[in-house]
Amino acid sequence: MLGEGILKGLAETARNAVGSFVSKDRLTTVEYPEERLPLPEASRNFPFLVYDGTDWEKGLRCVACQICEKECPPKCIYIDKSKDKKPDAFGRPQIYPAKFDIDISVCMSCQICVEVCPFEAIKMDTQYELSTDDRFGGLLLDRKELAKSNEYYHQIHPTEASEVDAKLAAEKVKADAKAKAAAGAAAAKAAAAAAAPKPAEAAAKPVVLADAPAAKPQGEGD
Amino acid sequence: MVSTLDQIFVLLKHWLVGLLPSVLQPAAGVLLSVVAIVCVFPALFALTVLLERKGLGRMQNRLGPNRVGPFGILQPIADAIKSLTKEDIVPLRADALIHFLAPLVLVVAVFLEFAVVPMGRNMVLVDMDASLLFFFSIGASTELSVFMAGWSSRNKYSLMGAMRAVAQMISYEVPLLMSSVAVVMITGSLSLVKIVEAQNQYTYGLPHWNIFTPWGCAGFVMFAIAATAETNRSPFDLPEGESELVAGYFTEYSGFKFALFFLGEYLGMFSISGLGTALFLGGWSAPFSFLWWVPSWIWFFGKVMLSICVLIWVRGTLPRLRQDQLMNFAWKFVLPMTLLNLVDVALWRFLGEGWLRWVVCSAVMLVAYVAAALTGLRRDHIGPRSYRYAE
Amino acid sequence: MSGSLRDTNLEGWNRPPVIVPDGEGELLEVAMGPHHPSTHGVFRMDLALDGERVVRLKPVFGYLHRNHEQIGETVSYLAMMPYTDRLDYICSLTNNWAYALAVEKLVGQAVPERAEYIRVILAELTRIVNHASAIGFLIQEMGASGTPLMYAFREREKILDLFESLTGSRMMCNYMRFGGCRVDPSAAWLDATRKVVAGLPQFAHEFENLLMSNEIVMARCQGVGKLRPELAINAGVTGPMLRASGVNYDIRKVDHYGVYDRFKFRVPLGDHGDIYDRYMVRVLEIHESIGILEQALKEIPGGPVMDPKAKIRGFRPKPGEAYGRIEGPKGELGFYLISDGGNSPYRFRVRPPSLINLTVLEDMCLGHNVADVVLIFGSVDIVLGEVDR
Amino acid sequence: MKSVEEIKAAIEAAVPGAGVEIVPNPSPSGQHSLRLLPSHAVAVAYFLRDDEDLGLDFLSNLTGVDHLDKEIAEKVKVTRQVTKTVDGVEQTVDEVVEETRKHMEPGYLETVYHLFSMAKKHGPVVLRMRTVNRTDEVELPSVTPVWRSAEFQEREVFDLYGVVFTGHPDLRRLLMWPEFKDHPMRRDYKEPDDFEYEPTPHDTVLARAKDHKAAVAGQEGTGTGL
Repeated sequence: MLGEGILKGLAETARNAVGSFVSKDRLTTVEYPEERLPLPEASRNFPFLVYDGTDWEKGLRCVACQICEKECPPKCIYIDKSKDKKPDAFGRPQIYPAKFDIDISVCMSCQICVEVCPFEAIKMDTQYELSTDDRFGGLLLDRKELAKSNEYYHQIHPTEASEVDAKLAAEKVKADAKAKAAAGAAAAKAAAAAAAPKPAEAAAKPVVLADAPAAKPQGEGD
Repeated sequence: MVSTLDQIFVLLKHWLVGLLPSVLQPAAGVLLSVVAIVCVFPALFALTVLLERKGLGRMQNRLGPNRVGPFGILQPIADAIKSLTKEDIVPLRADALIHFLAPLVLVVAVFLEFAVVPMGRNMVLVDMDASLLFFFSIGASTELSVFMAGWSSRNKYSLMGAMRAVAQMISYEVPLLMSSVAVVMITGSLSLVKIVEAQNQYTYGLPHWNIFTPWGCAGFVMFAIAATAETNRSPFDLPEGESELVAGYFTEYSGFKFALFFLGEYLGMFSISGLGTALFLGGWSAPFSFLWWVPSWIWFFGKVMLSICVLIWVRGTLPRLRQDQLMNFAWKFVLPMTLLNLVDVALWRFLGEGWLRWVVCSAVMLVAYVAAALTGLRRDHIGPRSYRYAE
Repeated sequence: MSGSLRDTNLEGWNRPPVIVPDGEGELLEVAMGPHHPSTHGVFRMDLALDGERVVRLKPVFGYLHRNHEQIGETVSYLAMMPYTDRLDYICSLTNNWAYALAVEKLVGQAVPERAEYIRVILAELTRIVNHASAIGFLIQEMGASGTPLMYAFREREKILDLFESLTGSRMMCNYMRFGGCRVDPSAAWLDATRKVVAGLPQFAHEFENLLMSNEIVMARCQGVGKLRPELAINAGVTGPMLRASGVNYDIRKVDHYGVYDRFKFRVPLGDHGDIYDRYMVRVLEIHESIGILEQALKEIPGGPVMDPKAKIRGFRPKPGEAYGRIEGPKGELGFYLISDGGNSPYRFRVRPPSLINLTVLEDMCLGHNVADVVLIFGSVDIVLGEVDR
Repeated sequence: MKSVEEIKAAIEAAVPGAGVEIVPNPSPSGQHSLRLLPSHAVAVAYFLRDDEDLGLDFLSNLTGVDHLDKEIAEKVKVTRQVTKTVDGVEQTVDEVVEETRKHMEPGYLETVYHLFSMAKKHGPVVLRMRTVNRTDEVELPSVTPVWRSAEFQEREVFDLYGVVFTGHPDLRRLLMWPEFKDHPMRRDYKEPDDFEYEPTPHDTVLARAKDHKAAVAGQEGTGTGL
């Protein structure tokens, strides 16, 4: 019958108009600045660099292996390797990024950098209110702006962060055991040779071991 | 007290005019009414735009404008400021004079229509004998402005929009007129004041509105369809169909001129709702006799706003027709139905008082409607379909 | 219809007919787009009109061209995955899947069962999102001031919330990997999905109430923009548009990729090939997708989501080539990859359903009104990100 | 679904002199392809479309591939006459020497077609065609008269690779604008550096931007001088 479908449609809109006053389901507006949706834990926006401890410069996990720079699809990461080594949060001397810039005006939030990072050094942030009136400099974040503490990481992605911490701890235990074994072997060797081992050598050896995984994937990623 | 409240605007006007010397009194009286109309209806326009945006929002499960002022009630003011301060762009090759005149022609014509619409007891600017005729002749001149706008813009979309608008408005003017003629036949007068007064009677507390008769009901539906088309409202908003013609005939208008077009369109909606109210909904008369004490102008504006709400509701639901379907609908369905309605009115008068005329008149219209609808759909092979599936 | 239709007979029925305008008047040439309200982005149609009747229509592309395929040849295989999100930005997950499938074919990578189920779930959710918004946009173009679109988007929000809580992003999901999926959905996520899916039939019912029997929709859509099945096949039209013309070809059924052969679902077919059929086929496909989702959510097995042998870093396939395709919501989405053993593909090609479905746009539009052109174009359901690449 | 060899035999039976060649594909996908001679391609295409058994009515994907001129170094065994002193006697002896010879293998543009059958629901059959070189002899026959779906895809290949399809009804650029000169998907394509300059720490971008600015400034200088 002519008009029946039109009336049905009118009834539907009327139901929705009335429903919008009663049911939350039919009023989906979120009044943004006053009201915010809770972000799911997996939510991601732009990357940041994780540091351990309190001093961001010292605690950066990044060892400037440049894998993320190579894998980044839009090529928005710029890294300069340091010439020297500095002790990291655990006191092991590491190469560190002398420059680590991310141009978040280019970044497409894909988290490929997070996936390829072998050191759990780069993670995705959930900050989204980043607008700035400085078009050129404002969206180019340097390593100071990128560095966020591990506590912050725990705050935004608790499950993932604890997994990462457990993994790192396991790795550390392994590395320590290896270092200990190496040191023990060295000490035994030294004892056998009855020569006093130089303390610097003993310290340097485990570092080489710890560096090994850094060198390997880098070669692979080329 | 009740009658004072009812006549408050009339008394106010008389008191104000009485302050002036008697030579100036006639002119001042007219001027005062004009000022009232020019102030009240744009204010109503602002309110309606807000209502429309809010209402559409609610129908679409969102809030609508709510940022300017509490609940967004100052939104129209913000819109007005915006349109006033926007750059007025005239296309380089446009006919600048006509481009400038077009919105003015529209707004002036639409304001003139209000002169004859009775907005309450004794509240009509000019109570002329042929006020219905006046209304339609003035209303026809809005086509001119639409075509001026479309032609002078030198834009293909504007031109196509204007062509559509003119074709549509001319086509729907005929059924609009025909459905009004039915009322004239019953009342025997072209004066809107007389038409309203004829409906202001009650039997068992129920009013004698024209819509409560078979011919009046059918006539009102036809009138509503034609009026919607006449004011270019959805689902007949082809002239400005934004998905096809960008903005139709006012594509090249910006700033205040655009606002004037917008204003003209909404005022046209008010005036035609006012006319429909006067013709079919009893104008300013109360719906039940025991509500006689409510001021007449409240009833009038209430009914106008109610019909506006229905228009908004329809706009939020229906997609628009195509040009040829629109014309077919006008000439092949609405016009024959209005003509039949005239026969129906004649029958109504001829059969005299009694239940027989109710049955006969209703049956005539219903049968005609069903037959026309079914044959129309069958002719175009339109209808629900069933679908097959492959495993 | 006035004016005469004549076939130029360039290889028989294979070319659009030429319409000879009647009367003496000049043709009105209108460039519809690139900034026109209903061209879904920056698309242009050069129309020649006789009155309001279309006598010629030439689509003009390239306003969103960014040489996607060349980007694919310069970045690594993995780094291309987020770029595929941006092809058809409404259905990023199916794009992910098509690309992952092509690469998996190239290297012979197996995918764990659980990952296949997750892929099916996400792809069907994407299909619902796409079809609902496509219908919404279609009716919007018909002039319904956005009400159906808003209802579609209301439901889409719920699905996008699911995507966000699983993949981290609402639209640019970047979720599938070669040999599985990136993260394992938790039981809570699956429960949430079950809840959303349980609410979908009601939405579909409401949506149909609003539109399906509406006389204006029927009058506007039925008998407009007809596409003959022979032409549809010959012109490589795929997806709902092909099935609306009555051709039973659904790659989910033909290729049995993923685990689609484990689910019971039917393929709706139209008989007229007009706008209404295209619209209705989409509506019916929403129902079928809901059915698939219910089955997949019931049967989803445990296990890993990523093949442990799959490589993330330093992914270098052996020389060779592969063409992988899936039934995307818009049609056959294919990726053609040639590897020369290097870090990035030697040739990276996207087979865009949106672009190829537009081949027949002129054939469908000739002789109709401008208003119909907008509708026919809307019923093709394209996304410019994929057309122009 | 017939194997590639069977299809090759069928084509050769139907179109004499078609000269079909099987191009093996070492990837696990196992999608081997058939290389056609451009001169017989349209006839073969009609055969593939209309053949009862094959019924490849659906050309899904058509694309181009660019193969650059390659310098091929191959080791060739050469017999040479060498004068040698053997046992104090000077003799002329034939000696086999391995020698690397370098020669330029001319590059070519290749088109790849993926055919499926909607009626029989099988596929893909992959076809390939090559141009003679990359510069002047880049004509290939158009298959648009056979499969309409080639219409835009051939235009795209023409636009991005520069393959000229003879017999295409409307061969224009598809994605780039008509005045554009180069073919951007070719592997030796150099991006123009007339992009909007923005300060970024990416040195190569900066350097190119600077060069471009200098070049533009130089041109403008000469322009005003004239």
